[in-house]
Amino acid sequence: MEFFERFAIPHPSPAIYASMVAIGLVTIAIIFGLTYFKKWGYLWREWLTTVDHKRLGIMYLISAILMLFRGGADAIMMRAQLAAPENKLLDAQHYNEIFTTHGVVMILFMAMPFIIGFMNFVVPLQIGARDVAFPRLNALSFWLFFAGAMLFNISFVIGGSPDAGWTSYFPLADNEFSQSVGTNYYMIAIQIAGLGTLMTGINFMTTILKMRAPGMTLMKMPMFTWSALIANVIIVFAFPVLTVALAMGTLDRLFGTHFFASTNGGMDMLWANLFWVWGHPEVYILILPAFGIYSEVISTFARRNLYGYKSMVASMVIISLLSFLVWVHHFFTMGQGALVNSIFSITTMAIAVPTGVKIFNWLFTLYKGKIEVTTPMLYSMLFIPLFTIGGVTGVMLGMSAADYQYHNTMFLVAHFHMVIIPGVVFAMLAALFYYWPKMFGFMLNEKLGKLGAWVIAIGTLLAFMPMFFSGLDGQARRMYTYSESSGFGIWNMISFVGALGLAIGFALIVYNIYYSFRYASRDIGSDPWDARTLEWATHTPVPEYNFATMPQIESVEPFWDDKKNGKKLFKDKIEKIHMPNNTGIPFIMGVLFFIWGFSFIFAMWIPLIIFTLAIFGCMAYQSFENDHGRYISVEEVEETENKLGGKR
Amino acid sequence: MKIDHSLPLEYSTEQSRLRILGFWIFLGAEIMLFATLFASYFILRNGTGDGPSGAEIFEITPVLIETLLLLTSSFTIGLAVHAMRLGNKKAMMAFFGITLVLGLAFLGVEIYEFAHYVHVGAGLQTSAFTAILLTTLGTHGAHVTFGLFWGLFILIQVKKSGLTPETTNKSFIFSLYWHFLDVVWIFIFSFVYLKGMM
Amino acid sequence: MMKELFPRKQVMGFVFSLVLTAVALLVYFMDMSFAVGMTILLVTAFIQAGLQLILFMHAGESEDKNAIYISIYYGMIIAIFTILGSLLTMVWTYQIQ
Amino acid sequence: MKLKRALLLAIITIATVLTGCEPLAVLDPKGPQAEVQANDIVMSIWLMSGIVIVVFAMLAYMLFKYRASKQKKDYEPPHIEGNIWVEAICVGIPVLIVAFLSFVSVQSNYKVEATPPGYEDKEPLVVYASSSNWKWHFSYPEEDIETVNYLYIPTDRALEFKLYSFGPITSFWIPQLGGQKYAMADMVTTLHLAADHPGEFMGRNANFSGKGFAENTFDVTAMSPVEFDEWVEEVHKTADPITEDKFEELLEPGHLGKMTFTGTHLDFKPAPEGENSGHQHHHGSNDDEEENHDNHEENEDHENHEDHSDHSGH
Repeated sequence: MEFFERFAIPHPSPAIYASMVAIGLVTIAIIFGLTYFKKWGYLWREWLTTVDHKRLGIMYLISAILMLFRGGADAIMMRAQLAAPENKLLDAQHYNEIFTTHGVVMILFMAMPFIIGFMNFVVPLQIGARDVAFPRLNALSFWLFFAGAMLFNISFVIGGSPDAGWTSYFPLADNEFSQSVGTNYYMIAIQIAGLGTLMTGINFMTTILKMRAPGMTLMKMPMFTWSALIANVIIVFAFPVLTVALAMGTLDRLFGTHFFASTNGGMDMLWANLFWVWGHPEVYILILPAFGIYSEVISTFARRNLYGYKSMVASMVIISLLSFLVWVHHFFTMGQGALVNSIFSITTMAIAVPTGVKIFNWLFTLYKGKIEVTTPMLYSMLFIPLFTIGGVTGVMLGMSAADYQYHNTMFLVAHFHMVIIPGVVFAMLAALFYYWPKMFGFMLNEKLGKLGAWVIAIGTLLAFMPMFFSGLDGQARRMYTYSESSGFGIWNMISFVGALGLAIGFALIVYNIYYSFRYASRDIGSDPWDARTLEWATHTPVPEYNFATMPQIESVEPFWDDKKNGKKLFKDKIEKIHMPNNTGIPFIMGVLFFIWGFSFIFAMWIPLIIFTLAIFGCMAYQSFENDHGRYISVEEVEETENKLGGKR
Repeated sequence: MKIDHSLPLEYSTEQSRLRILGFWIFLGAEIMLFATLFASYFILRNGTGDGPSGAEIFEITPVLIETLLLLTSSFTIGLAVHAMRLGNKKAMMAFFGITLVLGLAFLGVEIYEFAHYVHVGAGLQTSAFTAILLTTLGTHGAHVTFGLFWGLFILIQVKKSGLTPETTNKSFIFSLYWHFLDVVWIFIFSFVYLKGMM
Repeated sequence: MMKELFPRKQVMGFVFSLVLTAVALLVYFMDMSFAVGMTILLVTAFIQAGLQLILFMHAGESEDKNAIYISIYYGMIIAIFTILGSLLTMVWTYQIQ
Repeated sequence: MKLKRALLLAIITIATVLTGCEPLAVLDPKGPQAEVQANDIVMSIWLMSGIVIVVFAMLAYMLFKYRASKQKKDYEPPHIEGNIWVEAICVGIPVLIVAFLSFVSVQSNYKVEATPPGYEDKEPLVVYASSSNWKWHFSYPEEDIETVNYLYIPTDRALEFKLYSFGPITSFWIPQLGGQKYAMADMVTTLHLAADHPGEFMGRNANFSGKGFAENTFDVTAMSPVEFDEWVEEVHKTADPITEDKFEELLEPGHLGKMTFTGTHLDFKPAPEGENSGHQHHHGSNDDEEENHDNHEENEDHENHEDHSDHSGH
């Protein structure tokens, strides 16, 4: 292709031009606003250069919510297109691009930053640490993720979006069948974000293994921290597989190799294989921290300790191992024959056992409790039945012979949405409501919150239950249209209504944030939920050093014991506190990676080499830099503590 | 900064202990990275298309030289750490330097080997087999190259500021990295070359 | 001084790794069946890896040795499962069918 | 078996009432393989419904009984660590269920991967089904016929579909006859099906393959063996032979209507199997050579003028 042709959008539509204008206007407005209110310095000092895990957590959450709406817009357009047979709202190409970006955005740029955001905010507080093990690396992780996400998101206005599905199976994703640069965006943007995620995994594993407060043995860790540890273990061992697969895909598309081509000895199955060796553990990376959130929320609002702590931990460890042994169930129909399918069918269904243990443990946590249904608790209580439906259909899909009928159909789509929305999205919304007061010092409105939860739950059921039926009736996924005579119309219309319901539900949450920001009380103390774990034992807003003195841990619920059983948490006297300095390098590297990726996508080799060298230059600079951080003096700590409501 | 003198210098601060554990976890991730390459290699091994097979292009001599160079460099970096723990900066720097020179020699032979492959018609685009062979070797080679620069920077810092908790920590972590690359090479040597020529 | 600089542990490790390399080379220089050859390669490679890990890398010397061993073993186990599983799915199953 | 049929009937009735029209295709099987799968599906739906009901009931009970509003103001929930017996039951029952499902699953795997029972006496009808963007080509080597986008099959014989693709991965799926399987460019996969009754069924590519994917469908007509033979005869009388040029034309991306030819494209463009396989692992495996022996002979005449690397081409 001609050089400039690559940048053109292959299938322009008025909606895309409108988006271009909107992006331009918003950018100008942001630049103008920052200049007018003289906020550039504030933005740079307090946010762009920060290494504080709490601020990075909040930035992850903001990105996740933005991406939720980006992916949600894609979803609404898809459901609208399918609402009626032979609909002409979108053409095939546009539809293909939309379901591809919907999948990638929702999994990698919405769900991942959501859970990593909460990990960032909560884990150090829960284990009584001052920050993560490598705060600067943590900032770099965020900026790499952000660079990857932004790179992926500009695809639809520059050069065209990827259109080979979020699984990007070869040879469809190869140059021959995907000629635009869309799939290059897929390969490079996910690679950059994935590197950030891998660093997060290493960082949090080290943090959780080494930086727990004195007395907090592994078996006294709060359940969310346990789930975060296991999820990060999976990240560390699963993401390198994606790195290699994407690198091979990039080589195929940009350097003419034949890894996944069907000529010259290449093998298209290998991509599917590697993709799912990463892809299946990825699902557990998402779901385990969500389970951790539910454990915290349910035990807080049942006013009881978590039932079966040990079996909860054991089940997660087992899931972490099994998650690496089931990937073939994503392609039972590839012709490996009965033996291989049988093996992977059994390992797949085996995962239901530890997952079931967790469900029963949550139910038994309610037993003899004093249940208070707040918004986070309402999400958790809606999660259990909806997720059970998603989970049992997963067992059905695990039966490989029957899977020949479910595979590639709306039944599958229904299954994973019924798992991921109640499992992950509800958990993230529960966590948003639960941790909001700790983050921002006011609570979200309960009435609006519960209304939103009900609307979202009903929307989920309406949107996805019909797909079980249309799937069994023969509707394949990813079809941009279907005929009147197929009889799929009614199911898809109901789905569309459900999708609208979901949109209203999410809009309600945004309105709730606005409403609560304006009207909610700021006088809520540091423990508004009467919670049980350590993150609630510090002040609100959380001082940058988290805890003035190290807590002494004797049980799984140290804060609860402190409140109810009089076991003092903080015994030491205040000493000077060592903190890392802010640094601009991670942000700069994020920008460099963004341009590097952009050059790579469009095969602009000279800028690519320049920016590769610039990135290594940054790393060399880091290597020689001698920055030992700084100390916060005792007086300063005492002053902050007094201002925030006295020493604890 | 609190310094604990009962431990080797590289473990002496809290931050340095975090770095060492963090690096071990990173090596765990690297195991998976190379395992994925090996899995792909084994699967695409016979995907020679119109190109040559492994047995046709592998040469034992350069491979043996590479192996000996890397094994020896792994030994000398071990000696460097040993000297470092004895507080002998001069010996440490000497062994560290020898390691880097051996690494450079390894890289030289590998570049020769690549040129040879391309010369006999086994380029990146020839077939899936040649692509995965060059990618696997190339990934290892890129790690070595990165290590050479990294090691050089550390050496400069040791020369400048002596054996401090900071520089010893960096050197120790570098030694872990270098030993790990040797382990990866052993697997490449055994299961790519020897198995290919068996 | 020189004696100090050439510790037994390191030298032994180096000699061992040279010996193991020589043993592995038998596969090249001698005629043997695939099974025997693979066995020799597997044994020598994994012993060499273990030598590096324990003698050279000091994996067991710090307070974190459990975490270190677990992450390395975990990585190796998952790696082996991935390699064997991929081979089973894409190569071996077509040979035994 | 009777029970299973009754259950099947029950679920079909429910589904019919729900939709107010025809039963769901997958649960309305017209062949032995689809029936195995439908039985598994219906059985697992019932079993899973049981689990769902247990969870719902427990949740409802806990929520009604232990709401804060139903407790005394000063009630302090007890500290309960867990109970080994309760947890053993929570593990044990799911293990039993999974073991049972695994047992069923493994059995069904071997059933759907073999010629269906009751059809073993006759040689199966071999049909090469290949996809190209975005069409299906059906080659009947035995009858020496090729069709595009429609499939005629006899009801008395097992069907052995040899699947491959001239492009992206596709998936050959006739829901009422049985589950799908992938068609790929560098190897041939085999799908065993059979039709019990005459009728017309929907068939399609189920795996996303680009712009024309939604319309990548074909019609399947099952008929009595006599009618099938008549059709074959008629085709031989009326249809034009397929030529290499014509076939290349057909492979061009786009959609086509139904077409019929005599001869098959296998004559000049063999399927990627045996020694034509782009898949290296078929080499050196003696069993495979045996299995593909027949096809080799068929293709032998044409191998001389074929460029080996081009077989999976486009």
